This record gives sequence, C-alpha cells and structure tokens, in this order.
Amino acid sequence: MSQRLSTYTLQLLLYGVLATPLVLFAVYAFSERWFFPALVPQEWTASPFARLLSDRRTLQGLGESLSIAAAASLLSLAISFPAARTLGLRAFRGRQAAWLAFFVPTVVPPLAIGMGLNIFFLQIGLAGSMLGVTLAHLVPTLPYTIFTLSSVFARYDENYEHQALALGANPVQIFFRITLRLVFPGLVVAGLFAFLISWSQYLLTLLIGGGRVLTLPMLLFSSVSGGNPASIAALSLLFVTPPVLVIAATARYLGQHGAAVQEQY
Amino acid sequence: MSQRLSTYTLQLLLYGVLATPLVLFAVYAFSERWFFPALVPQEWTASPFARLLSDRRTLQGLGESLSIAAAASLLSLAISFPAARTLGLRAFRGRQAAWLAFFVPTVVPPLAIGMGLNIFFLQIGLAGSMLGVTLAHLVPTLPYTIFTLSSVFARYDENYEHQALALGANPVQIFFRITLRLVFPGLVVAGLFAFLISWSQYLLTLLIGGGRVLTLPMLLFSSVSGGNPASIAALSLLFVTPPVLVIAATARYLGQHGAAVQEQY
Amino acid sequence: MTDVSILDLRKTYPGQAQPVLDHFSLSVHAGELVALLGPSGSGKSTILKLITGIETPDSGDIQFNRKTILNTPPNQRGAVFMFQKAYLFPFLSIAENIGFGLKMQNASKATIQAAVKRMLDLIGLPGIEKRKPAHLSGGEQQRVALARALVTQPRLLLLDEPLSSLDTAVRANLQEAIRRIQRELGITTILVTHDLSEAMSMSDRMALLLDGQVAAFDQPMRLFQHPPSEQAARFVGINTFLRGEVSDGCLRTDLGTLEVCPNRSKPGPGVFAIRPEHIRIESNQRPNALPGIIKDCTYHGEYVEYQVEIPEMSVRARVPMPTEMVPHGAPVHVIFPQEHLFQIKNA
Amino acid sequence: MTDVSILDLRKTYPGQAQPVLDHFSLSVHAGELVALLGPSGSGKSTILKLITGIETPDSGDIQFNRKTILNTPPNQRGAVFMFQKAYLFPFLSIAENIGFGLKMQNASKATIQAAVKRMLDLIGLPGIEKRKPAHLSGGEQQRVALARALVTQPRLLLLDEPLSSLDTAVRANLQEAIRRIQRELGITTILVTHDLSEAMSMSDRMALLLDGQVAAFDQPMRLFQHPPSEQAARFVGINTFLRGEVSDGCLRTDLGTLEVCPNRSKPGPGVFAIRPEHIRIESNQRPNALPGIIKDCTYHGEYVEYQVEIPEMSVRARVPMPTEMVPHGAPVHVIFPQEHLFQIKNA
Repeated sequence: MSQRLSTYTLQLLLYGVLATPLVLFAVYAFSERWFFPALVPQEWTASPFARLLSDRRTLQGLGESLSIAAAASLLSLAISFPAARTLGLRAFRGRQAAWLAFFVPTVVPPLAIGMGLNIFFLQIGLAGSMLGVTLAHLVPTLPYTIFTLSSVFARYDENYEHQALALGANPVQIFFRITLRLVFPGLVVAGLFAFLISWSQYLLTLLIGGGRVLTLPMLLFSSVSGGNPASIAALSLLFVTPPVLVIAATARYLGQHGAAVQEQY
Repeated sequence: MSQRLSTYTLQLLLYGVLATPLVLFAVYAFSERWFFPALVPQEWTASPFARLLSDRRTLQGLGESLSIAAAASLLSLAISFPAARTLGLRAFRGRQAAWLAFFVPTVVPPLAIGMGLNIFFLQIGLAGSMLGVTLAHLVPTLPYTIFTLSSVFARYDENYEHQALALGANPVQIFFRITLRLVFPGLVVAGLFAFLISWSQYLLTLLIGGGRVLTLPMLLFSSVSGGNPASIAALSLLFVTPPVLVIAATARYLGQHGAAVQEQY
Repeated sequence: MTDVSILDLRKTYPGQAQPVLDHFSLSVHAGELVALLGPSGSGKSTILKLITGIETPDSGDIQFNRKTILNTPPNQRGAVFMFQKAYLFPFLSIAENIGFGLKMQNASKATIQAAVKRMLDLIGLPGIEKRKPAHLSGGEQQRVALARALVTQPRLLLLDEPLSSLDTAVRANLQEAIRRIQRELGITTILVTHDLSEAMSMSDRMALLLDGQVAAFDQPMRLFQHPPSEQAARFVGINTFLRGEVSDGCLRTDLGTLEVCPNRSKPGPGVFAIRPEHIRIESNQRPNALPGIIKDCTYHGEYVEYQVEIPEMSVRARVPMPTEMVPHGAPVHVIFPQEHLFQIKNA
Repeated sequence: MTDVSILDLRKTYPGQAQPVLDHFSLSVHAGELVALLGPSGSGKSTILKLITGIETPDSGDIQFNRKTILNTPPNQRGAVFMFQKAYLFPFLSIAENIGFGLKMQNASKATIQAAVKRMLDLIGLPGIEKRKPAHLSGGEQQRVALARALVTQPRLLLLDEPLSSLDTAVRANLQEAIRRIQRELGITTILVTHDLSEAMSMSDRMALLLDGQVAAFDQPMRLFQHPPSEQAARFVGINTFLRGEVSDGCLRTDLGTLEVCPNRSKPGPGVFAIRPEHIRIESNQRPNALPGIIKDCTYHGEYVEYQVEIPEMSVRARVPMPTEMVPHGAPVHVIFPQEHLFQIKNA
C-alpha cells in the first residue's frame, strides 16, 4: 500500500521535473515585473515574444538548429548501426580496445577538437558551412549512438533473422522486416540522444561555423550578453520546446528500451 | 585467419586513436617552428612548458580541476547508487517516467541551468566557492552515473546477497563484502564518466565560480584568446593527460563492464 | 537437530490479489528430508523464502523446535539454502567461499582452514581450495555450494531445485551425494522440486503442493501406490479413474462391472484408480476387462505406451517390453487386475 | 518428398583447433523422422546449421534428392527449423507470423489467409489469428512456430530440442502433435535431442552422436535392445558389462561362469551386456547368478534401483515394484537371465 503510494509520488515528481523548465521559462518570459518574494509575477506582458518572433534571425536559428540536429542524428545512426552490430554481436579480441575508444571524444577538450577540425575543414572547404557543422557534431554524437546501439545488439538474438532466412526472406527483406523492427526502440533512443547532443552544441558550431552558421545556442549566448532576463527566458523557451516535444513523442520507445534492459535480468 | 588479422588491425587502430591526442599535443607543444608540408617540426623547444609550469595559475588550475572532478564523481556515485539500485532491480509503475527524467538535464540549456543555480547559490552563499561548482557539476554527471549503474543493477542478481544473508552476514557485511565487490566494474565505469564530464566542464564552472574558481578548462579558454599555438598545445597536453591516465588505470574494469554487457546475450 | 513447524501460513505478493500460499501448514521432523513437489507457480519457492526471512508472511507462524523464528533476523535463523544456480561468490576462491559463513562468525583462520578441508573431503573434491568458482563444472559448483551452506552446521537446509540445470548423469550422482551427506550430518532438510522421480528417490516424506495448499503428505512409496485423492494420483502419474457403485467386492460402472478387493473397498458410490503399468492389454476376452480400441502406441524403450479408447474415456497403459505390438485401430480388451485397483479415499 | 544425404562433413569453428564434426555422414530417407541423440557439445546443432546454410562446412557435401545444396542460398533451400525458443516475431500477429513464409513468396492475401486457417486447424489452435505471440503459452508458441515453418510446404523440417523448455505434460502433448503432423504431411524431419525417451518415442530411426561421429544408427527398438557397441549401450541406459571367454554357450568371467544363448554368441573373448531392468536380485543361490552385496537402494516409484557390489564391479539393477526391500549391506545373488544377456558386436 505505502509502496504503491510512494510509486505515485515518485511518478508525479518525475513528470514535474520534466515540465519544470517549460513552466519556469514561460513564466519568466511573460513577466513584466517580478520581484522577490512574490510567488507569481506582478505584471504580465507578451512583448518579449513579439520582439523575438519579429527578429528574422530567430526563425533562421530555429531552422538551422533543426536541420543540423536532424541531419546529425540520422548520419550518426547510419554510421553507428554496422559498428554497433559488430561490437554487440561478435566476440573479438579487440573489443576491450573498442570500448576504450568510446571514451576518446569525451577526453579530448572540445576546444581542441573544434580547432583541429576547423583547420582541416578550411582546407577542404567545409568551414563555415552547414554540412561542416553537421559533420563536426558527429564527433560528440557518435560515441553515444554507438554505445546505445551496442547495448541493444548485445541483447539481440540473431536467431530471429535465421528464422526469417529459413522461411525464404532475402537479406533486404530481413533487414527491413525483421532487424529494423526488432531494434526500433533502441534506434529511437540513440537518435534522440544524438538529436539532444547536437541541439545544445555551442562550441563546435561557433568554431566550425565561424559565425556564418546560426543556431539557437548561438543566439542564446549572444542574448545573454544583452542581459534582458525576459528575452533570455523567451529564447530559452523556444530552445527547450523542440527537445521536450521530441522526448514526449518518443516516450513510449524510451519506456520500451528501458523495459528491454530490465527483461534480461 | 583474415578475421584474426582484421581484429588485430582494429585493435591497433583503436589504441592509436586513444594515444593520438597525447602525441599530437606533445609534438605541437615542443615545436618551435613547424610549417606545412613538413611531417615533423623543423625546430624543437621546451620553453612553452617552462612558461606554463612557472605560472602559479597552472598548478592551481590542475589542483582545483582534480579536486572538483574527484569530489563530483564520488558524490555522484554516492547519490546514484541507491537510486540506480531501485531503478534497476525493482519493477514499479513510475519507471518509465524515471527513464524520461534522465533526459531532463540534457534538454535544459546549460546556460539556463547555470544561471538558475547561480541565483540560488548566491542566496545560500555557495556562489564562487569550490563546493558550489562541485554541486553544479552534479547536474550533468548524475544522469550518466545513474544510467550506467541502473544498467548494472538490471543485471544484478540479489540471490548472491540472499546467500550471504543465510550464511550469517549482516547488512553492513553484505554491502561491503558482496554488493560492492559484485558491482565494482560498473562503479568504476560510472565514476570515470562522472570524472570526465566534470573535468571538461567549462560553462557551469564559469557561471557558478564567477572567476574565483579556476579550473584547467578556464585557463585553456583564456589562453585561446592569447593565441600562441604552442602554449595552447602545452596546456592541452596537461589537460588531456590526467583523463588518459585515469582511463588507462581503469581499462581492465571497462573491459569487464563491457564483457558483462555481452554475457547476457 | 531441529524440527520445523509451518503453521497456517499465508503470503500475498504486493500487487497481486490472490495469495500464493493460504492456510499452509507442514511439519518436518528433526533430521528428516521432506520434498515439496508441485508444478511451477504452486508457491514451493515462496515457502523457502519465508523460512529464510527473505520474505515475510502475511500471517501464520514458522517454528524451529516449537519456538517462533519470525522475529529472528534472517542472518541468525541458521536456515541455509541452495538454488538451481550455485551462486558462489565469483571473486572469492573455493576455500574463501566455503569459509564465508565461519568468517562471518569471526572464527579463527585455523578453524576455518580445517573446516574447509573437512567439507571438501565430504563433498569428494579435496584439494581445490585455491581455485576460482568459474573454473569448476556445474556439478562441482553445486557441491561447493552445498559445502558452503553446511560448514556452519546450520539448523535447516533448504534446497530449491538444486539440480534441475544439470545433465542426467551428474544429477543422479549429486542426488546420491546430497542424500548421503544429509543423512551423515542428520540435518533437517526441505527439498523443493518439480521432478517426481527426484522427490521419490531422495525424500523421507513428500508433500504434494497444489494452489498454495498441501494436497497430500506421506512417504513416497505410500503416495505413489495409494494416493489419497484424484489430484494426488495425477501427480504421481495415474490417469485412469473408474467411477461407479461399489457393493459386494464389485465396482459397477456404466461400461461394465469390475471385481475389486472387498477388504479395500467401501460400499456406495466410489472412484477406483490404477497405475498405467498395471493395466494389461489382450486381444481375447479376459475377466475384469473392458473392451476398447487402440488409438495410439508409443515406444519408450522399456515399455510401450498404448492409448486405448474405451467408451467415453481414454486409458493409457504401459506394457513392458518385450511385447507384441498391437496395431493402431485394433479392438482389444483392457484388463484391470483386481489386486491393483484401489479406491480413492477423498473422492 | 525429399531424402537427405550428408556426406563426409567436416566443420571447424573459427578459433578452435578441433573440428566439431569430422567425417560425419548420415542419410535420411524421404518422409522419415530421424533423431540425433547426443550429449551437449557433440555437434548436434551444428549439423542443422550446416543444412540450413547458417554455417558453411570445411569440406563434405549435403544433398537433397542426390543433388548438392551447398551452392543454394540459405533462403532457397527449403529447410525450415524450430528451436527450443519459438522465435515468433513479437511485432507480428499470429496470422502474420504463420503467413510470413508465403508473403516472402509474394502469395496473394486470400491464399495466405486460407493457408493460415488450415495450419491453425492442423495445430489445434483455430481462431487465434489476431493474437500477439506474447499472449500465448510456451506450448502454444511452439505450435505456432511449427505452423509457420510448415506453411510453405518445405522440403525438410529441422527440430533443435524444440520441447526441452516445456513442462512434462505439455511436452508429451506436443511430441504427439509433431509426430502426427509430420506423418500427415510426410515431411522429412531431423530431430536433435538429448532426451533418450523423446528420441525413441518420436523417431523412425535414431543416430547416436559422440565426438562429432555417428556411434550407431538404427531403429530405436533395435538400438535399445541390442546396441552394437559399449558406447551405444551406455547411451541407452545400460551400464552392466561382463567380460570373459565364450565357448559352448558359456561366458567364463573372472567372477564365475554364466550361461548365454549359444545361437547369439560368438566363441572367443567377448563382452556381454544386460539392461538394468532385466537383472534380478535374490537372497538364495540361483542358476546364472553372481554373489554380491547391496550398497545402495533408491526408490523410484515403479521400480527400486539397487546398487550391488560384486568383486571389482558395481551393478545397477532395477527391480519393479512391488518388491520386498533388501536392506543395505545384505549379501545377495545377482541373476543375469540367459535370455537377456546379449553380446556386444563391436567390442
């Protein structure tokens, strides 16, 4: 009884945590005057939003952020899939080393990665382009997608594919009808990871984009120096909303992926 | 035969990847003159290192970075352990929500987290202190430690503890002699994650530390504006070495943790 | 030596409406090996968890030597157990595993060393002190688990399907070893299993569990030969039941009249049962037989199992080899020898 | 109808020095059910993997109707299989699972629907088209897996311990169902199992596998009663072997002389075997007996197993119930009835 009660409390608490940033930023953004110790703002206004949306750069930033994050997640998934399948399914001697390699991008300071890539991209003409920024974002996203998909494939049972094979399916049919369907929740979670990481990337975008690629984190950073809390909050709200929507849309796969991790026990 | 050969190639490649940043930064740091298209620098020098080490702020930065990263990892583990055990072992209704909650800190822009925490910490007198920065670092480290430890506990078999209990061990003895020993590889991996994340944290340190807490990423950022490539490389080498040493020291647990993930299949 | 009484136990798992165990009572004599036999989900393992204290009952009592143990912490109850998996601590050597219980009691190094050696001799694996569990076979691991459990001279040994993941030969071997050691040490033991043959060959008494209740509790031989109820009879492999009116040493069924032993039958409506290996099949009319038709015939090596259709019921008969194979569809007479028909008491 | 020939097959797994299979040959007649019986690690499952094409042999050939299939892609071989786990696609309904093979052949919707209905009737689970695999019991899942495998009318059915995770009752039930459907469709079938009783009750012929080789291959009844070698005999539960000199219908052993059937024995040094259920135990001296001492006695319900020590060897005898229990340590005479002693040919 008390166990069930505490479960509900926990559930409520967690959904609350997820909603908190949205509510906070919204309240901040619409508040004209709000001084301690008042619980709600003394005056409300919609002007920061009007200002924000009338700025051409806002929509440009939103568009570029979305394009880069979407492209980086899809590319990341496409590259990780075969790598993760090998890492997860096959036992080979270098696997320990492969696990170590996951940590490399976490170790090298992003600044160094950014500067190094920038020199290279300048030479091949990718610096300052959306493509260059997208490719640069793969550095931090790949470890997470490979890691997530490897753990999916570590639990994957190839016998499903063998069954389909014996029943007459060819490799293409097996891939689309069996493999993809079986790993789909994991794929969604990995893609979500990649999207979120790319979405909040600031440093790499700045270094590779060289000011010519304008994403929301760039706008957010420059507006912080402007210093108007309501504008910052409005922009933050715009920044937080797409990820929250993406998480909400994929929630059921997150749960399935989580459940799959449980099942093994 | 060819399979084994490719395994070795892969292994070599991966260890190479891990060593690359060290070698690159070292070569850069010790080079006096190095112009394209020469493969090695034309002249060598140790002066950037001498300059770096003679700067009082370098050692202070190293010390503060190490202290904060160590404290943040240990705190992160201590908080995550009971949470992950509950998430991993027990089936309860709110678990899907709990999985979602992992993603919250990834969603909220670090800038917003930093500013929010700063206001709060100013009120309780933690702003500008090492403790404040350490606590702020828990925001990005906790999701990773909880996530890693949950997956450890999802595979954990409580029957080992039940055996120890029946054999006369009390709860404290069970915790130290059985539980800790069984989850040790996972604990090391989670701690390593937390260390690496805290180690390369820049934004939160800047916002909460307010310039009074000086970690290596702060020094690195300010030296970038200075613009001397050799100095940047020397500082980068100093920055990269501790994580590489930590990874090397824990490599065998990383392997064990990876192997444990494989075993389930 | 400890005797165990389980009194009117009830256990419901959180989130479940039905209790796993309800009004469950059982008493085990000191030094006895009692087998709990039941299908999966019959609550067998729950009983062991309640005794060790891993789970707590809703109501009822568990007593060792007439004293309740429900208030004793699990690590002081002296009830050790063995599972299907050995659960040896993988990071400890065999000697450290076996000595674990004594170490928890702060025994001296010399005491532990001597005890470990004694236990290794007892389980027939001397000299493996320094090895790690991962280097032992499944059967050896289970032997070490037994040694680890018994080293502290516990009051009660609980076995939860300890052999079900082992190969047939290793299993028979370990059944003998466990039985020998259990008798040698005289330790009261409860064995949970779903294997009838294992329960019968190892136990002094055997309890049949169904839906969280004891359906029957007696010596294996008695249960096997004269199960008290139809449920219990099905447990021990009986599936032929004849219903009718008993009078003057005869059972009058709808299909015909059969002679039964008058001194083992009670007049009035009754149910008689017979073991499949006691039913005989003949082509010609014999006394105490019913006519039927062969539906299926399976060869099992030592015997052939016939499935015979007699009106409104199907009878399985096990005819020992060598025998002439009766073809499918052939009309036969199914003989129920008088001396093997027995009346079900709790029908 | 397809016959299968496996010719001199050899398979080594990468990274292993020893081949799993070496010089392995087997021929299965069209419509026959052949059981491969062997301990774990004897390469049983590898053979099935080679036939389906999941693995490739080092050398040797596999032929269907005298034509090699090694160059046929795995998805066109028409060899379907069933494992211990059903491996139903969890995201498809039962109807979609069963219809999968036909869909891959681009069959029309109506064809698939009719075929699914027919298969569901065949496996005795009509009307479950719309359900998801997770809602079926283990036994039902295996039935659906069988239907899915057979819907395309494949050339060969491969069964890899398909029933070993099921309860005894469900298992017996499915054994019958598989056997009935296999006969009805006349599909050539290879069954891999480690369960002697399953192999004997289901197969037309049975191959005993040991160390990647066929140790014996014959009808179950013949193998059971007269295994050709000592190895094969141990497989089918025989563990009493008497060695000596044969002449004039007598076997002269170190322990004494036994009479054997003269027309079934070859003069010279020989080995005779006897099944445990044919050995009898008596207190008094009888003809064709050796003296011994009871070492152990285990009750198994239908029989009692005695372990009797006769000088330099230990004999296990299964005495059917009811019998008088002979106490431990008692001197007895172990009778080897002349008609049940048979000579091992390949001794």
